[in-house]
Amino acid sequence: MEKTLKKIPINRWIDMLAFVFILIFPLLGFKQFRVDFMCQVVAYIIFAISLDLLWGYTGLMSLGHAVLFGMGGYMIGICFQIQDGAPAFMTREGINEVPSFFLPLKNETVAFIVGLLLPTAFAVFLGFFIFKSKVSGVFFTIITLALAQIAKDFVANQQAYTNGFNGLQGILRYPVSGEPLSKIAYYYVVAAVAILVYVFCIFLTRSRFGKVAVSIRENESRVKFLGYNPAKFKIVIFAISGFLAGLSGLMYAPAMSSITIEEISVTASTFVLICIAVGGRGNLTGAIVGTLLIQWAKVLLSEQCANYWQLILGVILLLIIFFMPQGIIGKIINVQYSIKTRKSKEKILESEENISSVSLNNKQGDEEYGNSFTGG
Amino acid sequence: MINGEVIKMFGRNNPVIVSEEDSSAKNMLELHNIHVNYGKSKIINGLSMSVEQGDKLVIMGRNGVGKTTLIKSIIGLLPSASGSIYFCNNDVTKTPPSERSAGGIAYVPQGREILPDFTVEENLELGAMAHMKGSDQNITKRKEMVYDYFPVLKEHLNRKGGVLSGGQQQQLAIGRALMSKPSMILLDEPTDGIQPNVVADLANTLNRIRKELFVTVVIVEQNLKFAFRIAEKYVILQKGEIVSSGLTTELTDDIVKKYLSV
Amino acid sequence: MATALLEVKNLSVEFSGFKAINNVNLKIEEGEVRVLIGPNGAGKSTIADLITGKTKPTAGSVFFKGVDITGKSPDEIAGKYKIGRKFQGPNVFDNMTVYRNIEIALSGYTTVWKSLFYRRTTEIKKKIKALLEQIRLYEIRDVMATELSHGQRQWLEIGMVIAQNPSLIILDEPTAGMTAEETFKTGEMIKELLGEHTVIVVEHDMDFVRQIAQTVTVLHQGRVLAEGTFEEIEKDPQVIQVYLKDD
Amino acid sequence: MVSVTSIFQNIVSGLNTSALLMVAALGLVIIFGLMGVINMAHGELMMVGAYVTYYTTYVLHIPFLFALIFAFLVTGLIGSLIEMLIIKSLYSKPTETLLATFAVSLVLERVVYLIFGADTKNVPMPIPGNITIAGITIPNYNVFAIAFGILILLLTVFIFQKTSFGKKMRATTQNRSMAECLGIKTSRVDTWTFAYGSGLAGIAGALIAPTISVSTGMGSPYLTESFMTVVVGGVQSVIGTAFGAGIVGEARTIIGGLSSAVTAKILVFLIIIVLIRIKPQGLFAKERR
Repeated sequence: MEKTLKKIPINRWIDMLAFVFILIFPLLGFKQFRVDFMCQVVAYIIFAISLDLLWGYTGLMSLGHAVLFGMGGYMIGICFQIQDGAPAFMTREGINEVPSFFLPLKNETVAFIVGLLLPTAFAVFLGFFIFKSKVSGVFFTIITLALAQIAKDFVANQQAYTNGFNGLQGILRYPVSGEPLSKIAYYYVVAAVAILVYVFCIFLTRSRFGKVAVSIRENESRVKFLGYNPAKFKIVIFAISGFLAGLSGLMYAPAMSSITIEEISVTASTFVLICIAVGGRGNLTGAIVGTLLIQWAKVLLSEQCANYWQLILGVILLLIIFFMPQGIIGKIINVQYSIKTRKSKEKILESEENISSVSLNNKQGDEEYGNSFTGG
Repeated sequence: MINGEVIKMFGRNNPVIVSEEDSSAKNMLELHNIHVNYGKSKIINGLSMSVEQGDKLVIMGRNGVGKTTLIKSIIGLLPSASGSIYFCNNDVTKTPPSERSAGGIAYVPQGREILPDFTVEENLELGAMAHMKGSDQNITKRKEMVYDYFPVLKEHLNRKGGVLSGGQQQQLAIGRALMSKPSMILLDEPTDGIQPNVVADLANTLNRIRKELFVTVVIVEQNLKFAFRIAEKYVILQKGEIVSSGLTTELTDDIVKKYLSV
Repeated sequence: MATALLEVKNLSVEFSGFKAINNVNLKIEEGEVRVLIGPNGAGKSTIADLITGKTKPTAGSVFFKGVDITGKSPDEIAGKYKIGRKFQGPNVFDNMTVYRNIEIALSGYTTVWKSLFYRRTTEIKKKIKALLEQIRLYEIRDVMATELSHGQRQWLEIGMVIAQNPSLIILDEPTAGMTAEETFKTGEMIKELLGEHTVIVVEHDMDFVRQIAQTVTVLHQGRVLAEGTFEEIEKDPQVIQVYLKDD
Repeated sequence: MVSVTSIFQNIVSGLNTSALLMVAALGLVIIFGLMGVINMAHGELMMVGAYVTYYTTYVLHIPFLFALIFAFLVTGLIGSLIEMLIIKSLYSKPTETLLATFAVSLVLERVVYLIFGADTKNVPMPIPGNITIAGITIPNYNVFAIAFGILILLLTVFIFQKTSFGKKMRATTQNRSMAECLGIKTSRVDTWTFAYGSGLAGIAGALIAPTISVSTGMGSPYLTESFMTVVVGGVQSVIGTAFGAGIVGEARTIIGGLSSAVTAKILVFLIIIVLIRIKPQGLFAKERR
């Protein structure tokens, strides 16, 4: 195995750097609210990785991914709301007893598991309908767009069950033996989960399964003629992506100690798209670095010029699309690729020269060349 | 029309009295060492050719040698990777098809590409629409001119293009090309999928058009008999290069056997 | 007489009124090299589409090793029945390296489950290396497919079809857009294939057909016009007439 | 038991929703259906139309009808700029077009915010009062909106079928290379088509403005609505979109009347998912060979 250090792609080094930065961040003496925000950003990294699997690797652009994220968040949110009987927003609506279908959520682990399985099941349901039909990719994007809009309206409308516009507050950081985890402890829990998800996705994307996903993105019709059923692969990828999105919601809500409809809307879904587009899609690193850059830019910019930051974000996105379509990390990977293959590309040019040179001289001798062959 | 002396039938901006004999042999179309690729495959590699005003040229060769690609590069649908194309002495290498059409090149593609949802009349008007500065009256005169060559079109003016037979679509496509009063007309395999009897009077009509409208004709065709009745000069392509050219009268049987037959 | 490897029985397909394939019968024996020729629009590629399941026929049926595979999905025909297809314009995975294009085409790991637990064993590596050498792309195996020359992309796709180790290979105009030299090399490559696989080649280039053909089937307007050795076809008046179109 | 009149009441008010939805979707079917461009800024163009109407009617006191035309011209101009500067170089890249138009929506929203400020604006109701026929009361404005919607539909069909621009536009969308060979400058046709689609979005925004409180964030729900209508109606057909608007609008109002607007939206969403499986090209699309 000549897996020398030089062979490791450059972006994996950047991943390690990013995770080291995340791990030492609380020790760098930043104010607590900065550390709290970084905790949310790390949860968002898991969310961005889940969408990169779907969009970056498999080419399925979802504009409603935040709905799956929200399913995770709301499950754990409801869990902590119903710990001691019907919460205020229910009693106000005249529901004094916790509805039966919410009862199982009272138990933290059950809520966590439901927060993972619900988005996965929903992804399989949606995937079954869309991927099995002969419909082009753009319809998937439109359906998920509609999904995000309707989910937001639905949750906002169910005042009695989801506390509507003001969302669910008081989400604790997974109390173990009675006491919720300290902020710093929870920070490292989220960081650990993020690293685990990252390692899992490295395995997934390097496996043949991941390569099939990439080939589906590159040329889905061709893949069928190699014996693969792309619909099955896409449903499984969408399910995994849904699972991880649910997980990121389950990590995010306690870090934020609340979850509102803003976090599951079209804006939230498209915001994570921008993070991946700026970072670069289809290599995981882009999702990590993109989320770190854009989330922090959003916070720092909106502190300085609250009204302008969205304008600046729009302009940045336009610049990236026109001048760096494959994103920051994509650009770096391309540079490494062209260095690495410079040698073998010379071989192509050489082989091309000798091909054309050969065909040059054989052009003069076209006659004898032709006959000598048919005789054989 | 006095034999040998053609007065432009309808006033193009400068009425020109031209007699066939002394038509200056200036080259209407010149291709200098053009290379045309389709994706990564090099279809036309280093082809040079020139077509004079009033020429009747047929481009021949087996399937897949690059005939259609060559025509498409002349009208501008396919960019030439290198080399240059001159039409009436101005460089059109980089100009889009719409400008070349305005310059006087008309194109009848393989398969005719009639717009199915448009009626016969609308298809014809489309041919002139981008060339009309004048009033409607001018369009009707042109349509009359086309009906004179293709009377069958007049009977089906309001039928949708999509429901016409192959032969009728062919006549509509040529009529549509004439609506822009071109000085050069490119036809890509006009006899493809047309019954033999229609092919015969297509040849006569094309000859009439050439004589009366003084249009230079460049035609891609594999039907030898049809080609001989239309063209005076020929060019044979193989693997994207010209392997033989000259007057159609000089086209010997073994050239046909070598480059055209199965 | 053993059942033919592939048998097409009165196959037809109609696209909104136009009969692209009109009652075609074909019989291909194991190990044979059959070349389909015919002028443009004769239906050569449509036949390939019908066999590989890309298009569904309106009448007739396709039998492979005696089993009726008419109308089955492309991935089942390719995966279960092992029919490999090379498309006209090279149809490869652009932003994947040459090595990965071949590896993804390897047969036997096409279900989700198997693809998760596939290991690139040394035995597989040897197989891929041999294949890459056969298609003369071993030195540039880590270059992206987009950067290859046209001829090399055609060879890459031929390599991908071989990697599927199919029992029947369908090559759709493998020499389209190639220089004379590349065409000759492709002919050599395909002749190397002939031993282990049955090959159907859809082709225009007559020199190339002469180079590889055993039996030739001539199609014209969706019908089989003639069938026989290349010499017979060359002299057949009907074929010459169709090709010179002086009907 | 729900009385008959209240059912009719629902149907009639459904007409109003359908009319507004149709004008919004018409702009989208031209840009997305015919040009194949996924325009994420469609909602924001409607928002701009609404603000232009607010400015012209409330501030400049220009009559509402002229305000509508003005909204059409302003959003049409913005549309042509977007097309020329951004869309034109991204035609072969659907993902980049979607992201670029999303960026445009962010920019448009913020620019209008910076000009008009954060507070919501109210466009004075141009045609107050209502009339009652056989027990059903219809606001006069709704009658105007429905009539104007139908006028816009007929105008669009007329332009497409009869005018030379319309023919060039249809030729370009049906066979771009042939249109180019006939001398039609397809890149200029694209700019005009995109501008016309954007202008329609502006008019839709203007029509909706008096009925709601105009805010910079009002755009995005209409983006989804318009896409749903176009998908139901048929991606390639203008008439199909009109029917699509009718169905989605009526379904929303009637079911909304019975239970809640959200359940109506969910039902329409489920219809679309099933529809995609059976008839991907929409209910009314012409069978395109």
